[in-house]
Amino acid sequence: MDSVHDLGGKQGFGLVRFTQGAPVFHDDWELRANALYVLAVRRGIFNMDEYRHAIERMEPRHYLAAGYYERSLTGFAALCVEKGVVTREELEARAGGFFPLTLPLGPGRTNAPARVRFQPGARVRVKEEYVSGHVRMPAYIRGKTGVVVRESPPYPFPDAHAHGVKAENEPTYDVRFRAEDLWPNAADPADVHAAVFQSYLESV
Amino acid sequence: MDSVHDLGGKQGFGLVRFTQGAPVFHDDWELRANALYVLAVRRGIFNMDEYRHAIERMEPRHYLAAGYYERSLTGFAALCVEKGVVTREELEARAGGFFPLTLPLGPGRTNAPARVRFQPGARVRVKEEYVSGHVRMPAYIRGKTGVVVRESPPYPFPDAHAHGVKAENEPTYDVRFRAEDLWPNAADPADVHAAVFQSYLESV
Amino acid sequence: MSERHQSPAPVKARVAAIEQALEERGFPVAESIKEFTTLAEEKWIPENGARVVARAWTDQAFKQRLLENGRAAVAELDLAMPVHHRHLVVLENTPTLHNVIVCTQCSCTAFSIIGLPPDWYKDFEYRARVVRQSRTVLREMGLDLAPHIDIKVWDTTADTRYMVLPVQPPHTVGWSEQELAKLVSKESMIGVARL
Amino acid sequence: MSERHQSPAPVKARVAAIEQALEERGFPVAESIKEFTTLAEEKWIPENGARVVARAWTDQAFKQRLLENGRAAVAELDLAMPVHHRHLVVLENTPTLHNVIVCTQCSCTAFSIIGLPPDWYKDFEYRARVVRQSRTVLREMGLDLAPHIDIKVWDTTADTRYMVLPVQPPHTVGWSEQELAKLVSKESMIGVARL
Repeated sequence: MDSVHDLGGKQGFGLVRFTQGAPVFHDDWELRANALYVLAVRRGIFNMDEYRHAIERMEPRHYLAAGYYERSLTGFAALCVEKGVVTREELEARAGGFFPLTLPLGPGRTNAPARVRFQPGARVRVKEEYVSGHVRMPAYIRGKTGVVVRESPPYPFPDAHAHGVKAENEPTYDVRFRAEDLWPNAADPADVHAAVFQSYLESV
Repeated sequence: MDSVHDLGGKQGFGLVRFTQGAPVFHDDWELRANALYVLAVRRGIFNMDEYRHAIERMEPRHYLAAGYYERSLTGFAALCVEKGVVTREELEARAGGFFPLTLPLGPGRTNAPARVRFQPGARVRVKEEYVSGHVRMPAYIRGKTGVVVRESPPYPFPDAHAHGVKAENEPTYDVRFRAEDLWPNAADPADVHAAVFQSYLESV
Repeated sequence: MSERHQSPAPVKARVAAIEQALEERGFPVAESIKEFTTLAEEKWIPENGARVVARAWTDQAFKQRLLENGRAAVAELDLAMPVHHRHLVVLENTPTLHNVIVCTQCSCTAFSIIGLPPDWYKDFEYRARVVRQSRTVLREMGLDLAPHIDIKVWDTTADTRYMVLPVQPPHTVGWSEQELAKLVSKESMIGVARL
Repeated sequence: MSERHQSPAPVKARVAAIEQALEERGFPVAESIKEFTTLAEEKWIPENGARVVARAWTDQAFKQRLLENGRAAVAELDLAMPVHHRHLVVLENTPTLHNVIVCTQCSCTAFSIIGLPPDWYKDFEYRARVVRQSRTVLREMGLDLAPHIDIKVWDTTADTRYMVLPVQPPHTVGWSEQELAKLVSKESMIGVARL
């Protein structure tokens, strides 16, 4: 979905607040929230694609206001409610107030019916597709052309897997783009590599 | 700039909180903030393009967290500081705390050197341009093809006018796009009309 | 992360701070607020646009002039627009066409004609969604357009301004201009309602 | 507008709420938190990746295996990756090439090898900017790359994981694997530092 989570190449952000040896957690609740979602994944309550998409479905203002672990907590709690493990009412009663969750899940889609096997060196285009559900194609490569570097082991197709739709495994390709093609005259020259699912690609 | 302000077509937002006869202002400070920026524009402290761009330069988290009038206040105050009318220190001393302003102004650009005069009915493409400064081309029409409906009176080129760069007046074209072309398979069918500056357009 | 951000001073304190700073430098702050209040409450009101619509419904020649050059036509009714609004495009609804206005990048409107924009018009939901999901959003807002009615969305991406000319309700044919003007809401001139 | 939004319950109260709800349904919450704490603090640590790097610096054959199949090679050092990380791609820096890792859509990393991601890696600034302004962002972060060094940015858009293999500092040639491993920081394996 074309939402605020898809940050690659977005402008208006300031300096990275970088420190050497920066902490992973700032508070005990962050570690606990992380542990809880890991528990839920292990128990098979949801898979990683459902989890990522649940975070993407957060209300955009909340997504941007929340830190990483609050986003994790929100996606995790939303899925627990959607999967019938708990109710929102119970969570809000226990929390003593509003427990923001996410916008509802929409329909997913299956792997592309016809997919091309690419060889290293092949020029490929990322299809000009607008996917309203989960998609792992960052918007900055949509419609752009790159070169296949190698093929990775197959993964479940996330656009299906995040939506409870039957997901076939398919390869991802390491595709090399030029930053100057992605953002002409408005990027530092560099190679940008993305792992692109086969369903997102077409031959040039 | 490709920042969060450019909302057209973004997904993840919920229902419009619509009421009949909805208020324009919810509090006296909103009206006062609006009056102050109007005063500043009248006094020539800044122009409307500088004002719009100042709001776009707000830190993205602040932009999304703030309501309309807080965004207006922030852009207006940032320009008053940048133009040397007041200092941030004075504002913070008077406000008794942090007064968030905006990211610094970057370079602008001039009108396109070669521009085409289009006639109604002409098919035109919005150039695939990535403009890091102010631009009034919403990202959803970038690279897209539409049909010229009519020519409007000339306006100062905003990409220059917002940056203190010499801005020639140029026509804007009422360009008709199909929502199905802008977001294939992921939009309600409709005509979408935008007013597009001549510098942003090329012949098909 | 948000916890590493500083909390701003209350917004009222920030407004007061810049008010005082400008006042101290000799800007006519109090007068400007008073003047703006009058404009906002008494001048930039949807009753202006309603008069325009009622005139267009009852005077074919005016309607033609309005559709050709909105800015000049509204001046006939002593209605002014700010200098930077150089063009007013009037969008005529028909039984098979519906127009709706938005400003996706900020919240521009022909405020001196149709009134200052209501809160929802300035909200992210409306700005983000109505260009891409026009029929769905209008339905959610209470306007369920029949499938044979086409939609045109107008994004205010320059200083050209728009207003929608609604379809006159058939039962009001023959009413006076004054009576007709009372029917016309701000919502109908933005295009999120039909009359 | 924000003033029309409800304020959430404090985040700690929300974490406690779902903890209690799961506990009451028989989920092993306390054990899971304890186990995760051990993993986070003792197992998923950059010392793992540092051992991999030191081995690669001192053992050409291992380095070749590592570059060919990272997941299999790190297993030789008894390092495991989660099942869904099906591929570890090791990115070799050279005197004229610098690699840097990001996840623009969430914050994926090879956390069992290079350690859990630090705060700035998960922040919007890094996610948004490093793909588009790589050299500028690295310079702001203290890594001012000479113009002859090319940059490759790796966006973690699938469950393939990446780690950077830094250039061995010339003065450390001949050091023991243990000594070398102490040089290797998490930052250097993400690619925001050179050693």
